[in-house]
This record gives sequence, C-alpha cells and structure tokens, in this order.
Amino acid sequence: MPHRRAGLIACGAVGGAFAFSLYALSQMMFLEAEQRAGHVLTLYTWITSETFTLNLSILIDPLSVFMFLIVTGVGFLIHVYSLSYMEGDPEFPRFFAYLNLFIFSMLVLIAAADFFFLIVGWALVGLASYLLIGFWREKTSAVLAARKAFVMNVIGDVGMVIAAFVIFSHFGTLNYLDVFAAAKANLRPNDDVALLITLLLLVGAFAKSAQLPLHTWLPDAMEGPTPVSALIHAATMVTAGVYLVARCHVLYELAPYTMYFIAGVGVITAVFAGSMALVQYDIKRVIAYSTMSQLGYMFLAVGIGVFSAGMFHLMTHAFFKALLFLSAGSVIHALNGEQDLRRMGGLRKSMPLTHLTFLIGSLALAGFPLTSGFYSKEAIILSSYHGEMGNIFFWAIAVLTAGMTAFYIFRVYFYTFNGTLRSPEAHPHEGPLALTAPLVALAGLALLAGGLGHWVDEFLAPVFGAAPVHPEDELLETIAVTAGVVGIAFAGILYMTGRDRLEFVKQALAPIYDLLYNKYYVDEIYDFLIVRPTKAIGAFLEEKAERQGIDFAVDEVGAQIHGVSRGIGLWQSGKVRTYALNMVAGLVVILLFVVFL
Amino acid sequence: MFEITYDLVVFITGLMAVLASLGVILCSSPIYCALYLIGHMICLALLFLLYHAEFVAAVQIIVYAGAVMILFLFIIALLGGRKEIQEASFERFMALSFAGTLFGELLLAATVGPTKPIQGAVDAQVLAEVGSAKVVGLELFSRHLVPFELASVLLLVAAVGIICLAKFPSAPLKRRTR
Amino acid sequence: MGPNFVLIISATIFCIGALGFMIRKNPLIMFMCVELMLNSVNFLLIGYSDFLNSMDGQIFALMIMAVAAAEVVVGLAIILTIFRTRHDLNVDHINVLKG
Amino acid sequence: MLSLIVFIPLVAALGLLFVDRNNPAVARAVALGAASLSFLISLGVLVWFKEADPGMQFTESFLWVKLLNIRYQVGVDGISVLLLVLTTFLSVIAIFFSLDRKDNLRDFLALMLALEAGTLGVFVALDTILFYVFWELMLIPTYFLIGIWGEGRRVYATTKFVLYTLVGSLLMLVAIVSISVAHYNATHELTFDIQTLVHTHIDPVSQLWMFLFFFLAFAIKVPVFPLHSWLPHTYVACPIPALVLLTGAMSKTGAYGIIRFCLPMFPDAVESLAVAIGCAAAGGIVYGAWIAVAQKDLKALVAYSSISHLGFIVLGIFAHNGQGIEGSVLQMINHGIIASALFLIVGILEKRMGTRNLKDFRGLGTAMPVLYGMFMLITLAALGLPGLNGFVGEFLILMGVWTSAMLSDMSTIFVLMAGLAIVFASIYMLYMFQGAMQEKNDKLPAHLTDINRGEFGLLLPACLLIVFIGLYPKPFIDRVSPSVDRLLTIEKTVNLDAGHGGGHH
Repeated sequence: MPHRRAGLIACGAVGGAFAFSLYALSQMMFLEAEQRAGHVLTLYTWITSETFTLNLSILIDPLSVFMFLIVTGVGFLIHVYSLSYMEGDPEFPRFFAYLNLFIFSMLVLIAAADFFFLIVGWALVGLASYLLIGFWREKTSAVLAARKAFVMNVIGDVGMVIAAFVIFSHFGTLNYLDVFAAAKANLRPNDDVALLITLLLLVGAFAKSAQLPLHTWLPDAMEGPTPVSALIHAATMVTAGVYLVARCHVLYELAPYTMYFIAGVGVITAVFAGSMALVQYDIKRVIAYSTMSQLGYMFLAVGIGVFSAGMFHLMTHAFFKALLFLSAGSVIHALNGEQDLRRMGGLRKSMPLTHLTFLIGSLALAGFPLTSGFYSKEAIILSSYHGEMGNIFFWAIAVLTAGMTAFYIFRVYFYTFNGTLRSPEAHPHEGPLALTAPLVALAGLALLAGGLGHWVDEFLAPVFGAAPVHPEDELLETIAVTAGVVGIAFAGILYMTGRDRLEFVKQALAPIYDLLYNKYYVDEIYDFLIVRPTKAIGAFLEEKAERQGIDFAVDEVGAQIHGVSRGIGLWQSGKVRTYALNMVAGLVVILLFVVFL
Repeated sequence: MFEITYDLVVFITGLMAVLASLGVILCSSPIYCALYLIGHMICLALLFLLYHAEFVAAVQIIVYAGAVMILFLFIIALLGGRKEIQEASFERFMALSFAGTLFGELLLAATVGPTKPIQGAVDAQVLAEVGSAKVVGLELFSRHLVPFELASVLLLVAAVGIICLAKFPSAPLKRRTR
Repeated sequence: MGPNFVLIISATIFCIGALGFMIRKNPLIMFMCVELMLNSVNFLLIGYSDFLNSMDGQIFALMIMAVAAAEVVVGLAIILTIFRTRHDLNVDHINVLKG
Repeated sequence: MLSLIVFIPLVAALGLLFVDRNNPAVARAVALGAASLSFLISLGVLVWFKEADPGMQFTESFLWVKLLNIRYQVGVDGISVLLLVLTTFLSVIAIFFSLDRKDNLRDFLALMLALEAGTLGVFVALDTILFYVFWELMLIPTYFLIGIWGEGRRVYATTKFVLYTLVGSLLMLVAIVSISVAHYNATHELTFDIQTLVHTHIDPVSQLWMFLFFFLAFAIKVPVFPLHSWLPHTYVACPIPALVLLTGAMSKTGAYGIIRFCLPMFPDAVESLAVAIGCAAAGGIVYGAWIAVAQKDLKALVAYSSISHLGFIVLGIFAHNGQGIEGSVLQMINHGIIASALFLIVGILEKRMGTRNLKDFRGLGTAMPVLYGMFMLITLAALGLPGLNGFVGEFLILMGVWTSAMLSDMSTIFVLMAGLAIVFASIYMLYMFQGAMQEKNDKLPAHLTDINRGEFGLLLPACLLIVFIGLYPKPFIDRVSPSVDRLLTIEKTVNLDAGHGGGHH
C-alpha cells in the first residue's frame, strides 16, 4: 500500500474517532448531571458457561468520554505528526497499523463495561506497546526493550486476572456497575476482600504505569520511535493505571489502607524517578523518567482521594508531555537521530518554533504559574497536605519533586537550545507543516488547558461525587511555586554559564551522581535477583530434574529390567550340563508337588 | 528254597546293575565307561529274564549290549578315549544335591505312595503256555500296530539323518560375538 | 523280589544316570548316562509288566529301545560332526546357545 | 456417518498398501482425498449437531462380539464433536504438509491415515472395548512413524513412547474388564457400554484403584507431570506431519478419556484424589514452562510448552465445575490449533534453514514478512494474549479452578502457579519468536524465501480460528456446555445412590 494512503487512512480513522468522541461529549453535556452516570451498551454475548455470562459491552459515562477525548485527541495529533516523522521508513504502513491497533486497544480498555474486557484492552495495549517499542526489529536493544516491557506487563495482567477471579467469586459478576453497587452495599471499609481486590488490581496498574517496583521497562521503552513514546509512553497507555484506580474508586474508597499505599508508592516513585532524571544524557530518557515522576503525582492524587484532580493532571500531562516528546522528536529528527544531550545545543536560532513549544512544555511541566501544569500540579500538592488523607510527608516530597522537575527539564532545555551546537556535521532545520502543526496545537493546549480545572471537576462529578473544595493556602502555594522557580534558576546557574561550576558540583556529589546515573542499579539488582536465578533454575531443572531425575528414573526402570534379564540370561549358559541341571531341578520341584501334595 | 534262591539271584543281579552304572559315571576313561555300561546292560538283560520277559531280554542283549555299545566303542576308538579330569566344583555339588533330592523323592514316592493294581490282559496261564516271544509278537502286531510302524518310521528317519550328517561336511561354526 | 525292589533299583539307576549326565563333560559318557536312564525305565516297565500280568510294559520297553537306538545313532553322528568341526569334546566349550 | 468418518481413513490406509510404491502421485491423491472426505463429513456432523442436546448424537450400534455383549457403538456429544472435527482438520493439514516427502511416501501416508483413524475412533467410541481397540490402534502407526521416519534418537524415543503407553493401556484394560464385571455382579447383565456403566455404583476402594488404572493410562497419554518424560524425546524425534497429529489430536485423547471415563465413573475417587492430581498438573504447568525457558531447540521448546499447556487442561478438568471443564475442552481445541501451527512453523523454518537451534536463527523477519506476521499471531495466542483463543481457555480454566469446590484449599496456590507459568510463557514464547525472527542477521542464506502459497494456506486456517475463537467463543462453548452440565449432574445422581446404600439402576 502506498505510504501516503496508509497514513491518511490511519489518521482519518483516529480523526473520526475523535469526532465521535466530541459528539458523545456534546450529547453528554446536554444531559442532566444525574443522568450522566453511565450507559451500558451490549454488543454481543461473548460467552455463557454455567453460572457465568459475559457480554461484550461498553460503558459510556463522563469518565470514559473524558478519556476518549484525550486518547483520540492526542492520538490524532500524534498520528498527523507521525505522517511526517516516519516518512521514508520502509515499513511506514506497518507503523500506522500498529498505531491504530493501539488506539483501538486503548479505547477497548476505556470503554469496557466489565473487568474482563478491561483486561482484554489492558493486554492489547501491552501488545501494541510491545509491537511499537520493537518496531525497529533489527535493533537488538529495541527487541530486548520490547520483551522487557511485554513481560512486565504480563505480570500486571496476571495480577489483574486474579483480581477478576476474586471479584467474580465474591460478587458473582464482573460487571462494573453491579460490582460497585454490591461493594457499596456489602463491604465494610478495609474489608479483606476489598483490600485483596484493590491490591491485585494495583499490580496491573503499577506495571502499566511504571510505578515502583515494576518501572524498569519504561525508560527502555524509549527505543521505539518518538511518536510512540509520546503517544503510548507518555500521554495515554501509561496513565491507564491511574484510570483504573479512578474507575474502581468505589472499591478503593472502601480500602483506605490501599489508598495510603498508592499515595506512598506514587510519591516515592515521583521523587525516585525525578532524581534519576537529573543526570541522564539521553533526551528521551529524561522525559521518560519525568513521565514516571508525573505518574507518581497522579497516583498520589488518586491515593489521597482527589480523583478529579488526578484526572485533570492526567489530561494536562498528556498535553504537555506529548508536546515535550514531540518537540524532542523534532529536535532528534533535525539532528538525524541524535539523542545525546551533550551533542546538542544552540538550536534556538535554527529551530525557533520547536524552541518555543519545548519551552512552553517545560514551563508547564515545571509548574510555572499560569501554564496548565501549574493548575493541575498545585491542586495535587495542596491536597496532599490539606486533603482528607494528606500529610506533611506527602506534601514535602511532592514539593521536593516539583523542584527537581523544574531543574531537570530546564537542564534539558538549556543543553538543547542554548550555547552552541556540539555536533558540527548536523544542519538542523525546522520540520514541515505536518510536524509543526501538532506541536503548535499541543502547545496551545498545554498553555491554556489549565483553565479547564473546574470544568473537569464538574464534568466528572457524576462519577466521583462532588469534588472536594479546593483548599486555599497561599503559603503552601507560594512554597511550591518557589520550589519550581528555584529549580529553574539552579538549572540556569549550572548550565547557562560556565562548565566549571557544573564540574564542581559533579565532583562534590560524585557518589550520589553515580548512583543516579546508574538508575539506582535497579536493573542490575533485578538481573541478579530475578533474571539470573530464573535462568539458572531453568537450566537446573532441565539438567537435574529432567535429565538426571525423572528421565533417568524412567530409563533406570528399563535398565534394571534389562539388567535382570541379563542376569536371567546368564542362566542360559549354553552348557548342556547346566540345562540338564535345570531340568533335574525342575523335575525335583514337580516331584515335590506330586509326592507331597 | 527256590523262592529264596530266585530272590537272591534277582537281588545280586540288581545290585550288580547298580554298581555297573556307578562305574559308568565314575570312571574317567570312556572306554571303561563303555565296558561298565555293557556289563550293566547284561545285568539288566538278566533281570528282564528273571522277570519273565524273555523276548525283551534277548533284544536287550542283541540291540543294546551288541549293536549300540559296539557303536559306542567304535566312536570312542575313533575319537580317542581321552581321560577326563574330575574336579570338585559348585556345579558338581549342585548336581549331587539335586540328584540326591531326586532320589529321596523317588524313594518316598515308591515306598509311601499306594500303587494301584492294573488288571492284565494276559493271564498267567496263557503266558506260561504260549511263551513270551509269541505273546509279544501278537500284542505288537495287533493292538500296537500303529506305534510299531511309527517306530520303524522313526528308525528310518534316524538313518536318513545320519546319512545327511555324515555326508555333507559343515562349515566350522563361528562363535557369536556380542 | 516285589515291586519295591524294582522301584528302588530303577530309581537308583535313574538317579545315577541323571547325576552322571550332570557331572560328566564328555558327550559320549553323557550319552551313556542317557542310556542308563532309559534302561532304568525299561526295567521298571518290565518289572511291572510281570507284576500286573500285562504285556503293555514290554511293548513300551521295546518302543523305548527303538527310540533309544535311533537317538544314539543320531546323537553319535552329531557328536562326530561336532568333533570334526571343533576338535574338542568338552561339552562346556560348546555353548553357542549362550544367552 | 461417524463410522464413515472413522473408516474412510482406515480403508484408505489399507488401500494405499496396494498402490504402486513408485507412484507417489496416486498415493498423494488417495491420502488427501480420504482425509478431506473425512473432514467434510465431520463438518457435516458439526453442522447438523443439535447444540442444545446434551446426549449422544449420530449414534450407531450393532453387536460385535455376541458372547460378551461387546457392541460396536459410536456417537458424539458436545465434548467429543469439536475434538472430532479438530482431528480431521489437523489430519488434512498434516497430510498436506507431508506431501513433498521423498522417502517412502506411500507408507508414510498410510500410517498417518491409520493414526487418524485410531484417534477418531477414540473420540467416537461408546463401548469400552471398542475404545480400547482404537486406543491401541493409535499406538501402532505412531511407533512406525517415529521409528522409521524420525530423526535423532528415534528408536530410543519410540521405544520409550510405546513402553510408557503400553504400561498405561494394559492397566486400563484391567480396569475396563473389572468395571464391567462389577456391573455384571450388580445387574447380571454383561455390558461394555459406557453410557450404562456410568451409572454403576462401585464401592470407594474399587473406585480408587480402577480410577488410578484409568487415570494412569490417560495421564501418560496427555501427559501429566511427572509422567511426561517420553514427550520431549518423542516430540523431538517425531517427523513434523506426524507431530501435528500427535500433539494436536492424540494428546487430547488422554484428556478426553479423563472426562469421559474418570469423572463420571469414579466420583468418590475423583473427589479424594483431585487435589493430588491438581498438584501434579500445576507442578507440570510451572515445570514445563520453566524448562522451556532454558531450551534452545525449537521443537523441544514447543514440546515443553506443550507440557505446560496440557497441565492447564488437566487442572481445569479436576476443577470439576462447568467453567473448568468447558475451559479444558476449549483449551484442547486451542492447544491443538496453536501447538500444531507452531510445529508447522518449526518445520517450515527447518526446511529453509536446515536447523532447529535457536542460536542459528536470527533476523528472519526481514526476509519472511508473511511468516513473521503469522508466527507472531500464533506466538501471541500461545502465550495467552487476551483477544486470542489461548486466553479464553486459560481464563475459563483458572476461573473454574479459583471457584472450584473440589480444590478449595489449594486453588489459590494453583492459580498463582498458573500465573507464574503464564509469565514464563510470555518469556519463552518471545525468546522463540524474537530470537528467530527479529534482530539483524547478515548471514542469512541468499535464497531464503518467504512461505509459499501452500504453506500460507496451511497456516491460514489456524490463524483465522485463533482470532475467531478469541473474539467469539460462544458457539464453541454452547456446544460443549450442555454435555458438561449433564456430565456433572450424572455424577450427582450416582453420589445420591451411593448415599442410599448403592445397588444398580
């Protein structure tokens, strides 16, 4: 199929999906708030077995429409971007086929009306992610990264499947609405079942959203093409974990312990990933760690019960992180695939538009006032102290992370756009319209979407209940903003001016620097603790249990029988006299019977 | 008196037969064995005679002690009567013990078990009047005709077999290797 | 002498024959031992034929003699053939049938 | 109709022996014609099968051995009808795949057809003796197929296979006779009819050993860990077309036998041994998967993965509820499709590259894009990706295990073990797929070509079925579930009678 036609079909399909999402949104806006709660459409019966019926059905409620809009909207922009970005790749159609498979799977995940199809969508987005990470299948690192991502996601899938079993055996159905109604009616807070279900679901959520300790696949996933990183590993798929918690908020609200756990893991991941991002040199990896960190924020938000704030941050994050990735992609494109920060620089002049959009994205990520990131992040940081389940630790770490975030993203910014170009052979230039138009659109969203905060709260109210009132605390707000500004300033001091200061800091903090640069050695630890023992046990089982154990035992039965036969065969000596002896012996025995019996 | 003498003769003859048979298995030289066997045959022929089987006794002398044993002697002469070294071995011990057990069992069977009398087809008077050879002939050619013919076929087959064995030289056998 | 004498003598000779068959290594002597055993049975048949006034025993003895004659003739021929090919008359060395 | 399905291949197998050995064209035509005809008729059976009827359909019955009242009796219900069609389907594919063999094609095809007939017979037989006859009929062709056309240590493998199977089947014969004797003692009516014997009440102790005898035969055939050690040798030695039938159809006879005999006839024994067998099955699931991770030979890898997947089937059966058994039956179909397709791919790769060692492969995807896509789909199905058929079966099985009353205490552990195996499955399947097809390879043979039209045609039905069952399993489950429900309720009435003090019906 010609490339152009393939691309147009793919973009058209996603654009159509976006249009339908908008239509759904408009329909929903006309409804009264009470009637928005949820519509289940049954497509067909998937299976019936004894006490168990599954229908392929979709659930339309504000939450799913909200997610539809983000996925198809951002997805559409990134499709358009890819048209230009992937031009010239010999497998252009395959790329768009995978990309559309991803959009489909993500929509299945969002639209599913029961846990079963949630799992189906969940695994299918994992598949799409696997396919797209390993898109350049001749690159060994991409192949390995893809496998890693897939296996990690399968671990999550297994957790979710078991969660589905618990739900089924306890509620007798897998349908969201029935389960939630039954849970509300029957379960006490911190009921064992609620804890079990929520924790098992979390395994899936953490694996998909790259939270500790299942996070190692996400940085490696940057082996895929940049639009993929933007779409899947920043804007949509990795937020599925947050979506899952939000979707099952009824269950999670019944399990406050789990909520604390989520918030704790979220905030730790935020600071953990943020710290690693401080020192990386691969532009995409920095943004990937930043994604992990921001996902940590979202988990913090849903963990402390401000679901709509979490969803709001999910949305703004989708905009500005996609923007950042696409801008980075534009830079990489311009530098012919160069991803190392140390070989960039001075692109402000040659790529003014990209520079501007990257700056907007960075500001939004850093939470600079009046950008969208500011509103969504402030809401979370404030709630982490003032919210029902908030406390000072959550808040402190969140603020610390905010500072780090500002620092590392502006480190990237200064490295890339300031100074002089450090790879002389490259001739950077601005990309064509298809490449820049999505950037501009996303930049606009990243700047302005902050104003949608209240609308999001209201729109999602039928799902989450009325949003808690935004706490007003100017002191905390100021501290958070200051942290961001300080982070930017530090980056400026270290990277705008001379190198000597940077070297001094590096020397002073060498052990920490090494630790961070090597990503806390988590990959190595996993390799040592899990991968190698697994392989060793596999080899051990094959050699000891299979060859020398079972197989040997079975063969030994045969060998023993053979041996005994050999022994009996010795009787067959070939000597006539021995035969005679045997005959007489037989005669003796027979006579014994004749005479005595 | 006659009875006692008769019994004594039977007893001594039987004892001699046993001793001769012992000689067969104990002598190391085949030629002596053959001679002892001839002696044994003659003793047996005497015993047959004493038990009123004149015809069989004659056949015993002619066929066995005569033809068969001469054949044996010929073969021994042909192959060379090498002496055999007798040594004690486990096999020999086993053979002795089995034979001993067998003997014990046979004795027990002979002495303990009841012997069921069979009514003879020929009563003693006829036997005394007609004489043994004639009766045997009558029996053989009337009631036992088929076995008799079969026996002759058997002898024929044996004769043919010997000719086959003697006529066609066979290749040396190769020992099977494993 | 009565049946017991016949039985005992016959059993003795039979056992001696069997023993000889088992302990001797010369095939010729082993054949002689077979003759011993056959003869012991013959004696038994003759003796009982007398005790029971039946001709059947004698007829059987005759048959056995015929069989024995045939057997001896064939057996000796086989021994001769074996000797021709192997130049050895120890039966223990003839163990082609070894399993 | 069923007799036709079974005997067309058998007659064709005998007929092939009269075909000129040097004229492979005729042999091909006969074998293919017979297999296809059998397949078409079995499709007819599937179409006219009344899905709501739980009982036996298409039954035929006449007296075979009058003295012992052994009947030639065949029929299918929901459990066997799908397996019947699967077998005929795989036979057509296997025979297609073997058509270009050079060495003594005629005999090979004849044995393949005989194997098909034996397998089909097992699935349709309704008389224990008839079942046993077909059961042994499967064995003979396999012995020759592996022993003559195999590779590597073929004689060792085939001897091991035959001895293993014979041990099991001879014990089964004892149990077959003794169960009929038990029925005779109760009713004074000698019968070998499965449907009658199902109602016989047997005292628990006899149940135990009869169950074990039956189970041993079936467990060896499946195979259930730790009775599996014939499988890797046999699979590695077996020629690919025979392997398609072996893994796709023959290994299902064991699981089918468990469902058909062990469950309804010996409910008490099942109840007391279910946990132990579950342990063995779950152990086998993890064990096979774990060893598969360490494999380099593609055939051995798929063989060990089969051990793992077959463990799922047995585990589902002993979950002993609707979902578990239906999942198992469906998983039999799925595994038949997936494993045989994987073996076909291994065969295709071996034909092209001359090796099966994963170390020698790399980067074939560039040269073989079509195979790349099909291989990927089948791999994904094998590792149980939702939306494809492997997941449906595994999900139902594990759900059955989780909610099983019979495995109550252990079910959580079993499910966790199975979950571990699913993770391993993703590892080894991706090892295989990525190792063979991805990355860059400069040393590819220059003449390497993508799969041709025929090979594409062989793999296509499997791919279509994988997607279809994954997206819409309802028609399959609907055929199975009435029979399974009846199976489970039969047992309950027998249990009731045992409570009343036994006797017969």
